[in-house]
Amino acid sequence: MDACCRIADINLQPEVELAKLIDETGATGAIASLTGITRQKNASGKTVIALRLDHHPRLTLNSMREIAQAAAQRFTLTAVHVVHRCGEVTAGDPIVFVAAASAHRKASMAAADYIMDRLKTEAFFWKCEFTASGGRWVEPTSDDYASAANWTDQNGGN
Amino acid sequence: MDACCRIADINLQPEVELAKLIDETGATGAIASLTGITRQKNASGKTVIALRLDHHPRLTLNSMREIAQAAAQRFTLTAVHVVHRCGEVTAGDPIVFVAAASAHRKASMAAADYIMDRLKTEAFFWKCEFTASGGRWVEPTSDDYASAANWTDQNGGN
Amino acid sequence: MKLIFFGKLSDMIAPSLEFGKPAPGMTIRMLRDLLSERYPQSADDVLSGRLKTVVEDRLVGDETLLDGVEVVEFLPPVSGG
Amino acid sequence: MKLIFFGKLSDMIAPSLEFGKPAPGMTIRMLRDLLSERYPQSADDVLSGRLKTVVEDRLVGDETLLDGVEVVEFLPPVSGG
Repeated sequence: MDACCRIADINLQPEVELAKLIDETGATGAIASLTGITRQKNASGKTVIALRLDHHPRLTLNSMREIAQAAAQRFTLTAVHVVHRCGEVTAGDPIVFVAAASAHRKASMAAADYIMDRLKTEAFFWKCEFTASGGRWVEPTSDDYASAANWTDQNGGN
Repeated sequence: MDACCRIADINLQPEVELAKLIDETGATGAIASLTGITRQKNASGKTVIALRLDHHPRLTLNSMREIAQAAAQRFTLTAVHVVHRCGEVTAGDPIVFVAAASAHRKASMAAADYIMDRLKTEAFFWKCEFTASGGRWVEPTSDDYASAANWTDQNGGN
Repeated sequence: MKLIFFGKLSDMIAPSLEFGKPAPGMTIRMLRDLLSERYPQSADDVLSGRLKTVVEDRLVGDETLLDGVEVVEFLPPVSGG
Repeated sequence: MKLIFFGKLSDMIAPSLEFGKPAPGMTIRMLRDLLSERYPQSADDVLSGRLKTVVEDRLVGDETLLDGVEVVEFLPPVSGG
Protein backbone atom coordinates (compact mmCIF):
# COMPACT_ATOMS: atom_id res chain seq x y z
CA MET A 1 0.00 0.00 0.00
CA ASP A 2 1.22 3.45 -0.91
CA ALA A 3 0.84 6.24 1.59
CA CYS A 4 -0.27 9.23 -0.47
CA CYS A 5 1.19 12.35 1.16
CA ARG A 6 1.17 15.83 -0.28
CA ILE A 7 1.98 19.41 0.68
CA ALA A 8 -0.57 21.68 -1.00
CA ASP A 9 0.55 25.25 -1.68
CA ILE A 10 -2.90 26.35 -2.76
CA ASN A 11 -6.46 25.18 -2.23
CA LEU A 12 -6.91 21.98 -0.22
CA GLN A 13 -10.26 20.40 -1.10
CA PRO A 14 -11.15 17.68 1.42
CA GLU A 15 -13.99 16.39 -0.76
CA VAL A 16 -11.66 15.86 -3.73
CA GLU A 17 -9.16 14.02 -1.51
CA LEU A 18 -11.88 11.83 -0.01
CA ALA A 19 -13.20 10.93 -3.46
CA LYS A 20 -9.69 9.95 -4.60
CA LEU A 21 -9.13 7.74 -1.58
CA ILE A 22 -12.49 5.98 -1.95
CA ASP A 23 -11.70 5.42 -5.60
CA GLU A 24 -8.31 3.90 -4.77
CA THR A 25 -9.36 1.70 -1.93
CA GLY A 26 -12.07 -0.30 -3.65
CA ALA A 27 -14.31 -2.43 -1.48
CA THR A 28 -12.71 -1.90 1.88
CA GLY A 29 -15.01 -1.71 4.89
CA ALA A 30 -14.55 1.74 6.35
CA ILE A 31 -12.98 5.10 5.65
CA ALA A 32 -12.36 7.66 8.38
CA SER A 33 -11.41 11.21 7.52
CA LEU A 34 -10.39 14.24 9.54
CA THR A 35 -10.38 17.76 8.20
CA GLY A 36 -8.80 20.61 10.13
CA ILE A 37 -10.18 24.06 9.42
CA THR A 38 -8.14 27.19 10.18
CA ARG A 39 -9.81 28.73 13.20
CA GLN A 40 -11.16 32.28 13.03
CA LYS A 41 -10.38 32.83 16.73
CA ASN A 42 -7.09 31.92 18.36
CA ALA A 43 -6.59 30.50 21.86
CA SER A 44 -6.82 34.01 23.38
CA GLY A 45 -10.05 34.78 21.52
CA LYS A 46 -8.48 37.17 19.01
CA THR A 47 -9.67 37.14 15.40
CA VAL A 48 -7.24 35.31 13.14
CA ILE A 49 -6.93 36.78 9.66
CA ALA A 50 -4.64 34.15 8.18
CA LEU A 51 -1.86 31.71 8.97
CA ARG A 52 1.51 31.37 7.34
CA LEU A 53 2.76 27.80 7.28
CA ASP A 54 6.47 27.30 6.79
CA HIS A 55 7.89 23.90 5.98
CA HIS A 56 11.20 22.25 5.20
CA PRO A 57 11.85 21.60 1.50
CA ARG A 58 12.55 17.88 2.03
CA LEU A 59 12.11 16.82 5.65
CA THR A 60 8.47 17.85 5.90
CA LEU A 61 7.22 15.45 3.26
CA ASN A 62 9.50 12.75 4.66
CA SER A 63 8.01 13.23 8.12
CA MET A 64 4.47 13.01 6.72
CA ARG A 65 5.32 9.79 4.87
CA GLU A 66 6.95 8.26 7.90
CA ILE A 67 3.86 8.99 10.01
CA ALA A 68 1.43 7.74 7.34
CA GLN A 69 3.41 4.54 6.79
CA ALA A 70 3.63 3.86 10.51
CA ALA A 71 -0.16 4.24 10.69
CA ALA A 72 -0.67 1.96 7.68
CA GLN A 73 1.30 -0.79 9.35
CA ARG A 74 -0.01 -0.32 12.87
CA PHE A 75 -3.69 -0.22 11.84
CA THR A 76 -3.61 -2.49 8.75
CA LEU A 77 -4.78 0.21 6.39
CA THR A 78 -5.67 -0.42 2.75
CA ALA A 79 -5.15 3.24 1.82
CA VAL A 80 -4.09 6.44 3.51
CA HIS A 81 -4.04 10.09 2.38
CA VAL A 82 -2.38 12.95 4.20
CA VAL A 83 -2.54 16.43 2.70
CA HIS A 84 -1.26 19.51 4.50
CA ARG A 85 -1.41 23.11 3.37
CA CYS A 86 1.68 25.31 3.26
CA GLY A 87 2.05 29.02 2.60
CA GLU A 88 -0.68 31.49 3.45
CA VAL A 89 -3.95 29.95 4.67
CA THR A 90 -7.01 32.14 5.14
CA ALA A 91 -9.02 31.63 8.34
CA GLY A 92 -11.93 29.30 7.61
CA ASP A 93 -10.00 27.33 4.97
CA PRO A 94 -8.98 23.69 5.36
CA ILE A 95 -5.42 23.33 6.59
CA VAL A 96 -5.05 19.56 6.88
CA PHE A 97 -6.83 16.45 5.63
CA VAL A 98 -6.22 12.89 6.75
CA ALA A 99 -8.12 9.82 5.58
CA ALA A 100 -7.55 6.16 6.34
CA ALA A 101 -9.24 3.10 4.88
CA SER A 102 -9.35 -0.24 6.64
CA ALA A 103 -11.50 -3.34 6.88
CA HIS A 104 -12.69 -2.09 10.26
CA ARG A 105 -14.07 1.26 11.29
CA LYS A 106 -12.39 1.47 14.69
CA ALA A 107 -9.01 0.84 13.05
CA SER A 108 -9.54 3.50 10.38
CA MET A 109 -10.63 6.03 13.01
CA ALA A 110 -7.72 5.25 15.30
CA ALA A 111 -5.35 5.60 12.34
CA ALA A 112 -6.67 9.04 11.38
CA ASP A 113 -6.44 10.17 15.00
CA TYR A 114 -2.91 8.78 15.36
CA ILE A 115 -1.75 10.51 12.17
CA MET A 116 -3.23 13.83 13.28
CA ASP A 117 -1.67 13.61 16.75
CA ARG A 118 1.75 12.93 15.26
CA LEU A 119 1.38 15.58 12.52
CA LYS A 120 0.77 18.20 15.19
CA THR A 121 3.88 17.37 17.17
CA GLU A 122 6.29 15.80 14.67
CA ALA A 123 5.67 16.93 11.08
CA PHE A 124 7.93 19.81 10.13
CA PHE A 125 5.47 22.65 9.80
CA TRP A 126 5.68 26.01 11.54
CA LYS A 127 2.55 28.05 11.93
CA CYS A 128 2.55 31.84 12.26
CA GLU A 129 -0.84 33.23 13.18
CA PHE A 130 -1.75 36.74 12.01
CA THR A 131 -4.20 38.86 13.97
CA ALA A 132 -4.77 42.63 13.99
CA SER A 133 -1.79 42.89 16.36
CA GLY A 134 0.62 41.09 14.01
CA GLY A 135 2.16 37.65 13.67
CA ARG A 136 2.69 35.09 16.45
CA TRP A 137 4.44 31.72 16.08
CA VAL A 138 2.36 28.84 17.41
CA GLU A 139 3.79 25.88 19.30
CA PRO A 140 2.10 22.61 20.26
CA THR A 141 0.22 22.78 23.56
CA SER A 142 0.93 20.41 26.42
CA ASP A 143 -2.34 18.69 25.43
CA ASP A 144 -0.97 18.13 21.93
CA TYR A 145 2.19 16.54 23.32
CA ALA A 146 0.19 14.42 25.77
CA SER A 147 -2.16 13.23 23.04
CA ALA A 148 0.74 12.23 20.78
CA ALA A 149 2.57 10.54 23.67
CA ASN A 150 -0.48 8.33 24.30
CA TRP A 151 0.30 6.36 21.15
CA THR A 152 3.66 5.27 22.47
CA ASP A 153 1.98 3.60 25.44
CA GLN A 154 1.60 -0.13 25.07
CA ASN A 155 -2.18 0.02 24.94
CA GLY A 156 -2.11 2.07 21.76
CA GLY A 157 -3.50 5.29 23.13
CA ASN A 158 -6.85 6.44 24.44
CA MET B 1 -27.99 23.42 14.88
CA ASP B 2 -29.90 21.28 12.41
CA ALA B 3 -29.03 17.62 12.13
CA CYS B 4 -29.09 16.89 8.41
CA CYS B 5 -30.31 13.30 7.98
CA ARG B 6 -31.26 11.65 4.73
CA ILE B 7 -32.15 8.26 3.32
CA ALA B 8 -30.65 7.99 -0.17
CA ASP B 9 -32.39 5.62 -2.56
CA ILE B 10 -29.73 5.98 -5.20
CA ASN B 11 -26.08 6.98 -5.31
CA LEU B 12 -24.53 8.12 -2.03
CA GLN B 13 -21.50 10.31 -2.74
CA PRO B 14 -19.45 10.82 0.43
CA GLU B 15 -17.39 13.59 -1.18
CA VAL B 16 -20.49 15.59 -2.03
CA GLU B 17 -21.81 15.18 1.51
CA LEU B 18 -18.49 16.21 3.04
CA ALA B 19 -18.31 19.32 0.84
CA LYS B 20 -21.85 20.32 1.92
CA LEU B 21 -21.03 19.94 5.60
CA ILE B 22 -17.79 21.94 5.33
CA ASP B 23 -19.70 24.62 3.49
CA GLU B 24 -22.36 24.76 6.21
CA THR B 25 -20.15 24.69 9.21
CA GLY B 26 -17.93 27.67 8.41
CA ALA B 27 -14.82 28.14 10.50
CA THR B 28 -15.21 25.37 12.98
CA GLY B 29 -12.07 23.54 14.11
CA ALA B 30 -12.46 19.94 13.01
CA ILE B 31 -14.61 17.69 10.89
CA ALA B 32 -14.60 13.92 11.28
CA SER B 33 -16.25 11.69 8.70
CA LEU B 34 -16.92 7.99 8.44
CA THR B 35 -17.86 6.23 5.23
CA GLY B 36 -19.03 2.65 5.23
CA ILE B 37 -18.46 0.71 2.01
CA THR B 38 -20.50 -2.38 1.20
CA ARG B 39 -18.10 -5.28 1.65
CA GLN B 40 -17.40 -7.63 -1.23
CA LYS B 41 -16.90 -10.55 1.17
CA ASN B 42 -19.27 -11.38 4.00
CA ALA B 43 -18.34 -12.67 7.45
CA SER B 44 -18.05 -16.23 6.12
CA GLY B 45 -15.81 -15.16 3.22
CA LYS B 46 -18.47 -15.52 0.51
CA THR B 47 -18.59 -12.98 -2.31
CA VAL B 48 -21.40 -10.50 -1.80
CA ILE B 49 -23.08 -9.36 -5.01
CA ALA B 50 -25.37 -6.75 -3.48
CA LEU B 51 -27.37 -5.82 -0.42
CA ARG B 52 -31.00 -4.97 -0.14
CA LEU B 53 -31.71 -2.43 2.58
CA ASP B 54 -35.27 -2.24 3.85
CA HIS B 55 -36.40 0.63 6.01
CA HIS B 56 -39.55 1.91 7.70
CA PRO B 57 -41.36 4.73 5.86
CA ARG B 58 -41.30 7.07 8.88
CA LEU B 59 -39.52 5.57 11.86
CA THR B 60 -36.17 5.13 10.11
CA LEU B 61 -35.60 8.82 9.44
CA ASN B 62 -36.89 9.62 12.95
CA SER B 63 -34.37 7.20 14.46
CA MET B 64 -31.54 8.75 12.42
CA ARG B 65 -32.55 12.24 13.56
CA GLU B 66 -32.81 11.20 17.18
CA ILE B 67 -29.31 9.69 17.07
CA ALA B 68 -27.79 12.69 15.24
CA GLN B 69 -29.39 15.18 17.63
CA ALA B 70 -28.25 13.23 20.68
CA ALA B 71 -24.71 13.34 19.25
CA ALA B 72 -24.95 17.06 18.51
CA GLN B 73 -25.86 17.78 22.12
CA ARG B 74 -23.49 15.31 23.73
CA PHE B 75 -20.44 16.40 21.72
CA THR B 76 -21.26 20.10 21.15
CA LEU B 77 -21.34 19.77 17.38
CA THR B 78 -21.68 22.73 15.03
CA ALA B 79 -22.96 20.54 12.20
CA VAL B 80 -23.80 16.90 11.62
CA HIS B 81 -24.71 14.91 8.50
CA VAL B 82 -26.01 11.37 8.41
CA VAL B 83 -26.85 9.76 5.08
CA HIS B 84 -27.83 6.12 4.72
CA ARG B 85 -28.56 4.17 1.56
CA CYS B 86 -31.75 2.20 1.13
CA GLY B 87 -32.83 -0.21 -1.61
CA GLU B 88 -30.33 -2.22 -3.60
CA VAL B 89 -26.66 -1.42 -2.90
CA THR B 90 -23.95 -2.96 -5.07
CA ALA B 91 -20.90 -4.39 -3.26
CA GLY B 92 -18.14 -1.78 -3.22
CA ASP B 93 -20.60 1.14 -3.07
CA PRO B 94 -20.92 3.48 -0.07
CA ILE B 95 -23.76 2.47 2.21
CA VAL B 96 -23.50 5.04 5.01
CA PHE B 97 -21.85 8.41 5.57
CA VAL B 98 -21.56 10.25 8.87
CA ALA B 99 -19.78 13.56 9.42
CA ALA B 100 -19.57 15.72 12.53
CA ALA B 101 -18.09 19.19 12.96
CA SER B 102 -16.95 20.55 16.28
CA ALA B 103 -14.45 23.00 17.74
CA HIS B 104 -12.34 20.01 18.81
CA ARG B 105 -11.15 17.04 16.83
CA LYS B 106 -11.59 14.43 19.56
CA ALA B 107 -15.21 15.53 20.03
CA SER B 108 -15.98 15.35 16.32
CA MET B 109 -14.40 11.88 16.07
CA ALA B 110 -16.22 10.60 19.13
CA ALA B 111 -19.49 11.95 17.71
CA ALA B 112 -19.03 10.18 14.36
CA ASP B 113 -18.16 6.95 16.16
CA TYR B 114 -21.15 7.28 18.51
CA ILE B 115 -23.54 7.91 15.62
CA MET B 116 -22.22 4.91 13.69
CA ASP B 117 -22.46 2.60 16.71
CA ARG B 118 -26.05 3.62 17.33
CA LEU B 119 -27.00 3.47 13.62
CA LYS B 120 -25.87 -0.16 13.52
CA THR B 121 -27.97 -1.23 16.46
CA GLU B 122 -30.88 1.24 16.61
CA ALA B 123 -31.65 2.82 13.24
CA PHE B 124 -34.46 0.99 11.48
CA PHE B 125 -32.67 -0.59 8.56
CA TRP B 126 -32.71 -4.26 7.63
CA LYS B 127 -29.96 -5.61 5.48
CA CYS B 128 -30.34 -8.65 3.23
CA GLU B 129 -27.06 -9.84 1.79
CA PHE B 130 -27.08 -11.57 -1.60
CA THR B 131 -24.41 -14.09 -2.52
CA ALA B 132 -24.37 -16.82 -5.16
CA SER B 133 -26.35 -18.96 -2.71
CA GLY B 134 -29.17 -16.42 -2.31
CA GLY B 135 -30.28 -13.86 0.27
CA ARG B 136 -29.46 -13.82 3.98
CA TRP B 137 -30.76 -11.31 6.53
CA VAL B 138 -27.99 -9.75 8.59
CA GLU B 139 -28.27 -8.97 12.30
CA PRO B 140 -25.93 -6.93 14.50
CA THR B 141 -23.08 -8.95 15.96
CA SER B 142 -22.43 -9.15 19.69
CA ASP B 143 -19.50 -6.76 19.03
CA ASP B 144 -21.92 -4.25 17.49
CA TYR B 145 -24.16 -4.41 20.56
CA ALA B 146 -21.18 -4.14 22.92
CA SER B 147 -19.79 -1.16 21.05
CA ALA B 148 -23.13 0.68 21.17
CA ALA B 149 -23.60 -0.20 24.85
CA ASN B 150 -20.28 1.46 25.68
CA TRP B 151 -21.84 4.87 25.11
CA THR B 152 -24.40 4.36 27.83
CA ASP B 153 -21.60 3.90 30.37
CA GLN B 154 -20.90 6.96 32.46
CA ASN B 155 -17.46 7.45 30.96
CA GLY B 156 -18.92 7.98 27.50
CA GLY B 157 -17.51 4.91 25.85
CA ASN B 158 -14.07 3.82 24.77
CA MET C 1 -56.31 -5.27 11.65
CA LYS C 2 -53.33 -5.12 9.31
CA LEU C 3 -49.96 -6.62 10.22
CA ILE C 4 -46.78 -5.26 8.61
CA PHE C 5 -43.48 -7.13 8.79
CA PHE C 6 -39.99 -5.77 8.20
CA GLY C 7 -36.64 -7.37 7.46
CA LYS C 8 -36.45 -11.15 7.64
CA LEU C 9 -40.07 -11.39 8.84
CA SER C 10 -41.25 -9.89 5.55
CA ASP C 11 -39.65 -12.90 3.83
CA MET C 12 -40.73 -15.50 6.41
CA ILE C 13 -44.33 -14.37 6.81
CA ALA C 14 -45.26 -11.63 4.32
CA PRO C 15 -44.55 -7.94 3.86
CA SER C 16 -48.08 -7.39 5.18
CA LEU C 17 -51.24 -9.34 5.83
CA GLU C 18 -54.84 -8.75 6.85
CA PHE C 19 -55.42 -10.36 10.23
CA GLY C 20 -59.10 -9.62 10.74
CA LYS C 21 -60.61 -8.10 13.87
CA PRO C 22 -58.67 -9.06 17.01
CA ALA C 23 -60.59 -10.91 19.72
CA PRO C 24 -61.59 -8.68 22.67
CA GLY C 25 -58.82 -8.60 25.29
CA MET C 26 -56.19 -9.77 22.84
CA THR C 27 -52.69 -8.38 23.54
CA ILE C 28 -49.50 -8.04 21.51
CA ARG C 29 -48.10 -11.03 23.41
CA MET C 30 -51.08 -13.17 22.40
CA LEU C 31 -50.74 -12.02 18.79
CA ARG C 32 -47.05 -12.99 18.81
CA ASP C 33 -47.87 -16.42 20.25
CA LEU C 34 -50.51 -16.91 17.58
CA LEU C 35 -48.15 -15.88 14.76
CA SER C 36 -45.45 -18.22 16.09
CA GLU C 37 -47.94 -21.11 15.84
CA ARG C 38 -49.24 -20.13 12.43
CA TYR C 39 -45.72 -19.51 10.99
CA PRO C 40 -43.54 -21.97 12.91
CA GLN C 41 -40.45 -21.17 10.79
CA SER C 42 -40.64 -17.61 12.18
CA ALA C 43 -41.30 -18.62 15.79
CA ASP C 44 -37.80 -17.81 17.10
CA ASP C 45 -37.93 -14.35 15.59
CA VAL C 46 -41.55 -13.56 16.47
CA LEU C 47 -40.98 -14.55 20.10
CA SER C 48 -37.49 -13.01 20.40
CA GLY C 49 -36.93 -10.40 23.10
CA ARG C 50 -35.26 -8.27 20.43
CA LEU C 51 -38.43 -8.00 18.30
CA LYS C 52 -40.03 -4.56 18.50
CA THR C 53 -43.73 -3.98 17.99
CA VAL C 54 -45.11 -0.65 16.81
CA VAL C 55 -48.60 0.87 16.83
CA GLU C 56 -49.14 4.32 15.32
CA ASP C 57 -45.37 4.84 15.01
CA ARG C 58 -44.75 4.16 18.69
CA LEU C 59 -43.04 1.17 20.26
CA VAL C 60 -45.55 -0.76 22.33
CA GLY C 61 -45.11 -3.46 24.97
CA ASP C 62 -46.42 -7.00 25.07
CA GLU C 63 -49.33 -6.18 27.35
CA THR C 64 -50.77 -3.60 24.96
CA LEU C 65 -54.40 -4.38 24.11
CA LEU C 66 -55.26 -4.60 20.43
CA ASP C 67 -58.88 -3.38 20.69
CA GLY C 68 -59.35 -0.68 18.07
CA VAL C 69 -55.80 -1.02 16.74
CA GLU C 70 -55.69 -0.82 12.94
CA VAL C 71 -52.06 -1.62 12.17
CA VAL C 72 -49.35 -3.49 14.08
CA GLU C 73 -45.80 -3.39 12.73
CA PHE C 74 -43.15 -5.99 13.56
CA LEU C 75 -39.52 -4.83 13.57
CA PRO C 76 -36.84 -7.51 14.00
CA PRO C 77 -33.30 -6.52 15.07
CA VAL C 78 -31.95 -3.84 12.75
CA SER C 79 -28.75 -4.01 10.72
CA GLY C 80 -27.83 -0.63 9.33
CA GLY C 81 -24.47 1.02 8.93
CA MET D 1 29.11 27.26 6.67
CA LYS D 2 25.49 28.25 6.05
CA LEU D 3 22.88 28.34 8.81
CA ILE D 4 19.18 27.95 7.95
CA PHE D 5 16.44 28.80 10.44
CA PHE D 6 12.82 27.72 10.36
CA GLY D 7 9.67 28.96 12.08
CA LYS D 8 10.07 31.64 14.74
CA LEU D 9 13.88 31.51 14.43
CA SER D 10 13.63 32.69 10.82
CA ASP D 11 11.96 35.84 12.17
CA MET D 12 14.21 36.23 15.23
CA ILE D 13 17.53 35.62 13.51
CA ALA D 14 17.16 35.32 9.73
CA PRO D 15 15.84 32.78 7.24
CA SER D 16 19.48 31.96 6.56
CA LEU D 17 22.93 33.41 7.17
CA GLU D 18 26.53 32.75 6.21
CA PHE D 19 28.45 31.85 9.33
CA GLY D 20 31.95 31.42 7.92
CA LYS D 21 34.21 28.46 8.49
CA PRO D 22 33.68 26.85 11.92
CA ALA D 23 36.67 26.72 14.27
CA PRO D 24 38.29 23.27 14.49
CA GLY D 25 36.62 21.16 17.17
CA MET D 26 33.48 23.27 17.19
CA THR D 27 30.29 21.33 18.00
CA ILE D 28 26.58 21.98 17.50
CA ARG D 29 26.35 22.80 21.21
CA MET D 30 29.07 25.45 20.89
CA LEU D 31 27.33 26.91 17.82
CA ARG D 32 24.05 27.13 19.76
CA ASP D 33 25.77 28.87 22.67
CA LEU D 34 27.37 31.31 20.27
CA LEU D 35 24.05 32.07 18.51
CA SER D 36 22.34 32.61 21.87
CA GLU D 37 24.95 35.26 22.72
CA ARG D 38 24.84 36.91 19.32
CA TYR D 39 21.01 36.91 19.19
CA PRO D 40 19.96 37.22 22.85
CA GLN D 41 16.24 37.59 21.98
CA SER D 42 16.41 34.04 20.52
CA ALA D 43 18.44 32.52 23.39
CA ASP D 44 15.53 30.61 24.97
CA ASP D 45 14.64 29.04 21.65
CA VAL D 46 18.20 28.36 20.46
CA LEU D 47 19.08 26.64 23.75
CA SER D 48 15.72 24.83 24.17
CA GLY D 49 15.78 21.05 24.49
CA ARG D 50 13.01 20.99 21.89
CA LEU D 51 15.18 22.60 19.17
CA LYS D 52 16.27 20.11 16.51
CA THR D 53 19.45 20.50 14.49
CA VAL D 54 19.86 18.97 11.06
CA VAL D 55 22.90 18.28 8.88
CA GLU D 56 22.41 16.77 5.43
CA ASP D 57 18.73 16.08 6.19
CA ARG D 58 19.52 14.10 9.33
CA LEU D 59 18.88 15.07 12.92
CA VAL D 60 22.21 15.49 14.70
CA GLY D 61 23.07 15.74 18.38
CA ASP D 62 24.81 18.50 20.30
CA GLU D 63 28.19 16.77 20.30
CA THR D 64 28.36 16.61 16.50
CA LEU D 65 31.52 18.20 15.16
CA LEU D 66 31.08 20.88 12.52
CA ASP D 67 34.35 20.28 10.65
CA GLY D 68 33.52 20.02 6.95
CA VAL D 69 29.81 20.68 7.52
CA GLU D 70 28.37 23.00 4.86
CA VAL D 71 24.84 23.61 6.12
CA VAL D 72 23.24 23.41 9.57
CA GLU D 73 19.47 23.75 9.85
CA PHE D 74 17.65 24.80 13.03
CA LEU D 75 14.13 23.46 13.54
CA PRO D 76 12.15 24.82 16.52
CA PRO D 77 9.09 22.92 17.83
CA VAL D 78 6.67 22.26 14.99
CA SER D 79 3.03 23.27 14.84
CA GLY D 80 1.24 21.54 12.01
CA GLY D 81 -2.27 20.12 11.84
